Amino acid sequence: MSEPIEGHLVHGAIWTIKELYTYPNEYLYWTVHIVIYPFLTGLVAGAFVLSSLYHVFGKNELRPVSKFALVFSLALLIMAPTPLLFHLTKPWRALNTMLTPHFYSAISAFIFVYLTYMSIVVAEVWFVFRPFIVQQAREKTGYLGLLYKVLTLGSYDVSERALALDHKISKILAAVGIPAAALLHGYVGFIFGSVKTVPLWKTPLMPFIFLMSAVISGLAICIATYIAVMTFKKTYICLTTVRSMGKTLTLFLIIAFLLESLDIVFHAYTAEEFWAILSEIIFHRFSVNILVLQWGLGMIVPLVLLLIPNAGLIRSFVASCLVVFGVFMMRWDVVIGGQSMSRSLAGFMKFKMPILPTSIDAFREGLIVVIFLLVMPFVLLYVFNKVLPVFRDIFTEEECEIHTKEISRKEAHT
Amino acid sequence: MFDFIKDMLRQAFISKKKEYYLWLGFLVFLIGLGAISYFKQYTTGLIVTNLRDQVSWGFYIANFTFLVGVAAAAVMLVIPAYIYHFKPIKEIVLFGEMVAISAIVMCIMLVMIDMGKPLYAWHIMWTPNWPQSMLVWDVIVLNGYLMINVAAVSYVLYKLAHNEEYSMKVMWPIVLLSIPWAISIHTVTAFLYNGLVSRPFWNASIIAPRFIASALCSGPALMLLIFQIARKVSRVDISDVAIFKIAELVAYTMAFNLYLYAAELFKEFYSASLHMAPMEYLFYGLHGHDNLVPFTWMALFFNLTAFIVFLIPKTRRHFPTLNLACILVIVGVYIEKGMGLIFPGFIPGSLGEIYPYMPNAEEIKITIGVWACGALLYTLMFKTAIPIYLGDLRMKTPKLEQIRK
Amino acid sequence: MSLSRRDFLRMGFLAVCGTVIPLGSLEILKPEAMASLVHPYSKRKRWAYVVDTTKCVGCGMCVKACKLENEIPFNADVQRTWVERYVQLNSGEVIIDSPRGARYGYTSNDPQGRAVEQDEIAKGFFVPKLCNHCEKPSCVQVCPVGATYATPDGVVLVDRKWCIGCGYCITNCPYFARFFHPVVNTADKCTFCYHRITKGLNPACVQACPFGVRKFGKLNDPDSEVFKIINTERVAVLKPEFGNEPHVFYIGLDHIVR
Amino acid sequence: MDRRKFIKSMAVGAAATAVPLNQSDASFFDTFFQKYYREMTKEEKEEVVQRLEAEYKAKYGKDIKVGTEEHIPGVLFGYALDLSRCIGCRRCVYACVTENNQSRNPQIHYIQVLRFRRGTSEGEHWIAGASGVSNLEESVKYYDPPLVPQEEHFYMPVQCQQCENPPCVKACPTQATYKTRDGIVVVDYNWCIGCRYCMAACPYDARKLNWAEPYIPKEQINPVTHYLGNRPRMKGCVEKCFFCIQRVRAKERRYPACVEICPVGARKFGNLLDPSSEIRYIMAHERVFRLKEELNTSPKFFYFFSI
Repeated sequence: MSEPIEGHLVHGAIWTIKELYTYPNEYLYWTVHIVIYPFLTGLVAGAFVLSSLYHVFGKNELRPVSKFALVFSLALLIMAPTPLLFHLTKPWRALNTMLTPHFYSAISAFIFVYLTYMSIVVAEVWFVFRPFIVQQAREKTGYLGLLYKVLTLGSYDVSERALALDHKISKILAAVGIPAAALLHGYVGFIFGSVKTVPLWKTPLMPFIFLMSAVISGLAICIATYIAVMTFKKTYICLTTVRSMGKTLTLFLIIAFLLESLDIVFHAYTAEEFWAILSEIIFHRFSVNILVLQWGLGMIVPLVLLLIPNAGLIRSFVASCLVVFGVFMMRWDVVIGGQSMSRSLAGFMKFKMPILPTSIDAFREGLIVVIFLLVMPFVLLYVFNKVLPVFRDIFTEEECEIHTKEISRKEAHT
Repeated sequence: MFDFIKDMLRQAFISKKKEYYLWLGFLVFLIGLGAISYFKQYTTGLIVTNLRDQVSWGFYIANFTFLVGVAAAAVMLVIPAYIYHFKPIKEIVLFGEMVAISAIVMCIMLVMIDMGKPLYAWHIMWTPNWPQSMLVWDVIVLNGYLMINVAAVSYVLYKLAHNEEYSMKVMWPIVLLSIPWAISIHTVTAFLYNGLVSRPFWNASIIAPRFIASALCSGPALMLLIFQIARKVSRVDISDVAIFKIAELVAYTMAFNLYLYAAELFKEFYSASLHMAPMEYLFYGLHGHDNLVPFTWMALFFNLTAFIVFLIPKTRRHFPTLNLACILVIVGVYIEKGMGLIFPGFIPGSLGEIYPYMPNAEEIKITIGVWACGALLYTLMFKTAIPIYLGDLRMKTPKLEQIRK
Repeated sequence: MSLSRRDFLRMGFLAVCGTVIPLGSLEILKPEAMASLVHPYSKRKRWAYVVDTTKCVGCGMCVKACKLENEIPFNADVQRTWVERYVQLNSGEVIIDSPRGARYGYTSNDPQGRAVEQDEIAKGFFVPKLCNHCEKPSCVQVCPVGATYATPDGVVLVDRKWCIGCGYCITNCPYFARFFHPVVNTADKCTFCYHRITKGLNPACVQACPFGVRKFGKLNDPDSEVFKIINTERVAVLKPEFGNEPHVFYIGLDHIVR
Repeated sequence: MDRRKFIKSMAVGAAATAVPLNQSDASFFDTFFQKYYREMTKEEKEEVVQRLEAEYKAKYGKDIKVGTEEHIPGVLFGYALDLSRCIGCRRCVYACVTENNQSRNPQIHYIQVLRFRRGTSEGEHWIAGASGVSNLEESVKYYDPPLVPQEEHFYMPVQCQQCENPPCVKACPTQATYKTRDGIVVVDYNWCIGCRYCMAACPYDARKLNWAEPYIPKEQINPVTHYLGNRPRMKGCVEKCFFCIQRVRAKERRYPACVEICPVGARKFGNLLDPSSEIRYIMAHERVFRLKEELNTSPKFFYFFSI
């Protein structure tokens, strides 16, 4: 290094506004990408749980969404680590985590947990769609036919016995996938929970809180996307399916709400030294974000919407969108809000997201990339839908009625 | 009405079986032993126990914590019974609520025994430090839960005695109240501990969900055993379906419990702050003091084994293994949540002193007495309820008389 | 055909297991290992640092020396060492500031731009800070690639060529002694001037301090000043409750110091 | 009929059966139904004090005065302790015991003197006194050398820190322990039910239970007492340091016994609201610290090193 550069901007200084006393080196080093990364990972876990509800727990009324949820979770899973790549100042060194993993670090475990989970999801997708792939491989020619032929992996056996085996395997995979999802997302919560310096994060409940909010966000985004796509395609939507998903969503929403409030009540009651600054964050600086958007709009309003009986499509759609938004706000508040408190407990930092890509840093952590990351899963879903029949396996009106009757019979039976 | 009460009392105390009297006598003997020890403690002071300033809460509070869990577990029957209308469980929910009643009574007894001046307990009602003190909250929620369960049981029995179907209109409020209330007795009891900044071992918000999860393991497991005994000794029919359903639910709650336990352990050991000392004491011993280490590992091993047994449908539906798993999970949770939670809160103490507390004979005798009281209460309640439940005992109302004619 | 599928399955299963098993390697069950605990240092060579806050006047020479010695751009608002000013008013209110990390020293009497009268002040002092070179460094614990590590003599260093720039270590440092180097764009921190101390020199900040506030030496060397101070005077460390076991010891630490 | 009498008449019958016979005399019921100190009127206080004095006279054969002095306006007591002077002689501990009528058997000490190893010599553990007091596990409470101070050691007495934000008061279910206006946290021994929640809540191990009937030799009893302070206590109640409330609130404004006895002058006491007090001088001129600052109990007990 030669001469010191005049007014050299340090990493983080573009988007950090300091107030009162913060340590001189203190900037918001974890920003939007660390918001999006657990958000996307959470969506994966939730979507996968939804598909498992059909595969493992035999909720037959969920058959129309099971494949969609599975493929969607794959699309999300592919995008999940990308925010991390954008976040790293040296993204091309990301492979170092595999070359010299340091297992005491929560992040180094990510790649392994991620790959395990990825292999489960990919395998399940393959088993679920295998009959279709085999059929296409036999019928289609040209590039598409070649693609399907590759996808069969050389296995053309679609006899009854083989299919039964497929079914069994996919059921096992779906069952194994649930603890794997819990591990994946619990571990994402642990990334935060293990940071002992941030008062808002350092609770052993963090993995559980993250897991529950992950499940609700994943369920909600599946409901919303499903309703939107079906309406767009002008296809018949079975209300029973939507309501069944809504019911599960409600259940997890209550747990998530209780857990999050429990943690805040706990901090308020024990009132340790950091509570002064934490309450300032919750009730002043982030009050709109946390109390209005995350809790009010993101949890209480959808909870009320879902708890009122006979939810229709529009109500379910609105509630789901709100839940997804609420979970996004929760990630935002945890990551940005948590770091807004100076470690000196005597100052604050404000985050100002760079909109225009005025520099490389501003581009990497800026709005454009954020939008790209949030849109990509849907693009991937679109692509997958071109290859695999994601939305084809839906209920006709008669089937829907059968399932509705079955459910009401189950209730009446007791 | 008077006749009916007389009948009920007769049902409770008179039996054709000799074993019944033997059982009652055994319980009374245990209660007597406990009472003698308690009299000694009452007159001499708590110095007869092994408790000292360094570890001011011990075996009594550990048992209290475990029993709060057992009480709350009635909700595991209430939810499938009334919310999901699962018929086999609906038939036995009554007996589950009775377990809750006995457990709460035992809890209250244990707290009273633990007090230095139990006679003055009425001060809590006179100048309650509410809402600051969690102990006041605990008194409120425990008594409230007792009342809810007494109300539910007596209403159902009353209706049965009149040979009528109970109305859901009356049950709904009770059920809707009892579910959050069961959760709340746990949350409040957890806050009793985790609201204390002075005890880093307890001072984590995860204690509350862990309490709930472990309660939902041990309570139903205890009920499973009680139900099996009950259907052996009486004519009451408790179906296998109900038992297996409860066992399945236990499998889920155990998964939760272990997940939370793992999260807490991992977080504690990972952060490795000065607050890790109690955890170290539990798992590895601290400065040569390791009297809880074997218990901790045993509890962990028991919980894991029981989880596997509950998880595999084959072993879950096989009574010998099921019962073994029930006992394992009860012992496991009893250790984990009783001594594994209360003792290390005080070890090392606030000034770093290590006082390796273990209960002495007096404490154990008194506690056994309390358990015997609970068992006696349950036996009597059960014995009274059975004939009403089976239709042998009916209240003589004009309407019924007419039917009989 | 079904045979090939079975093979595929087996391969997949093995691959999954292979990735999971390293995770569950038994060592992780040991708390010492998990906490990145390095062996106790009873007899080993171990560097330590002493700051005597009662002597510091806030001239900022140490910060300047550090920046020049370690080639951190002088005008960039990050530094390996900095000086904080604490002003406690009679009302009990505490004002803390550290303008530009005090690399130009404290030139005015207005903490955080607030005009404070002389007779309002109950107490005022300066606290120099730097990386604490913890015995159980939480930054080393969380580094996913092992780019930051503790040397056997207790100095925590960063490998600039291996750091991926995730910022986990920065977030997990209770003292915020870490930052992204403005030019190299990797995590950076105080090294106790490792290039100097290994040659028998003092760190640049110690060299630069005109008042003898900063002292450096080996912890178990009876001849070192650090050893003498720690064994005869009352020293304290910052934020001991995190259990990091920091090795920068302070003389005259007040409870208002953050 | 006031509520007290009403309750009394209601419960007499029930209680009579529950109470062991040897205790069921008139004074037992007076004790049993004694009101909460803060709810008593002046007359009721006098009545209670008279009864207590009669009881103590009967028990100890001495005229024991039970004071009920109120707080002095404009006073907030604070304490400072110079750790560089303390030699660990534990004279304060025993001065406290005699002054405050603590039980001699079983023994109760309000002050605990912790001994730390200084420096890092042979220390397997990092701390070994290096940071002074952060790792309390390294301390020893039970030491008995022929001479103090010992080489290579330093001492730290800990007693009730009289927090501004006391966790024990928050925990107490009956409000039997509370913070008075001069900042002293006191216990109404008659109102305490002995649940020991405050002991679990206290981060400084400052609260002690009377595990058995306290024993004080008749000749050693201190006859100058305060209702909220050093009057003889009963079995099963919790007690703690109260800054010698009978001394500091008395007309003569005496120092607490531990301050008076300290042979090296390590202990300082005074009014935090008085700018000219010794404690304020120390706060302004010394670097002070408080024990377990991060718990936000904000103690009024400051430690410092003068050299």
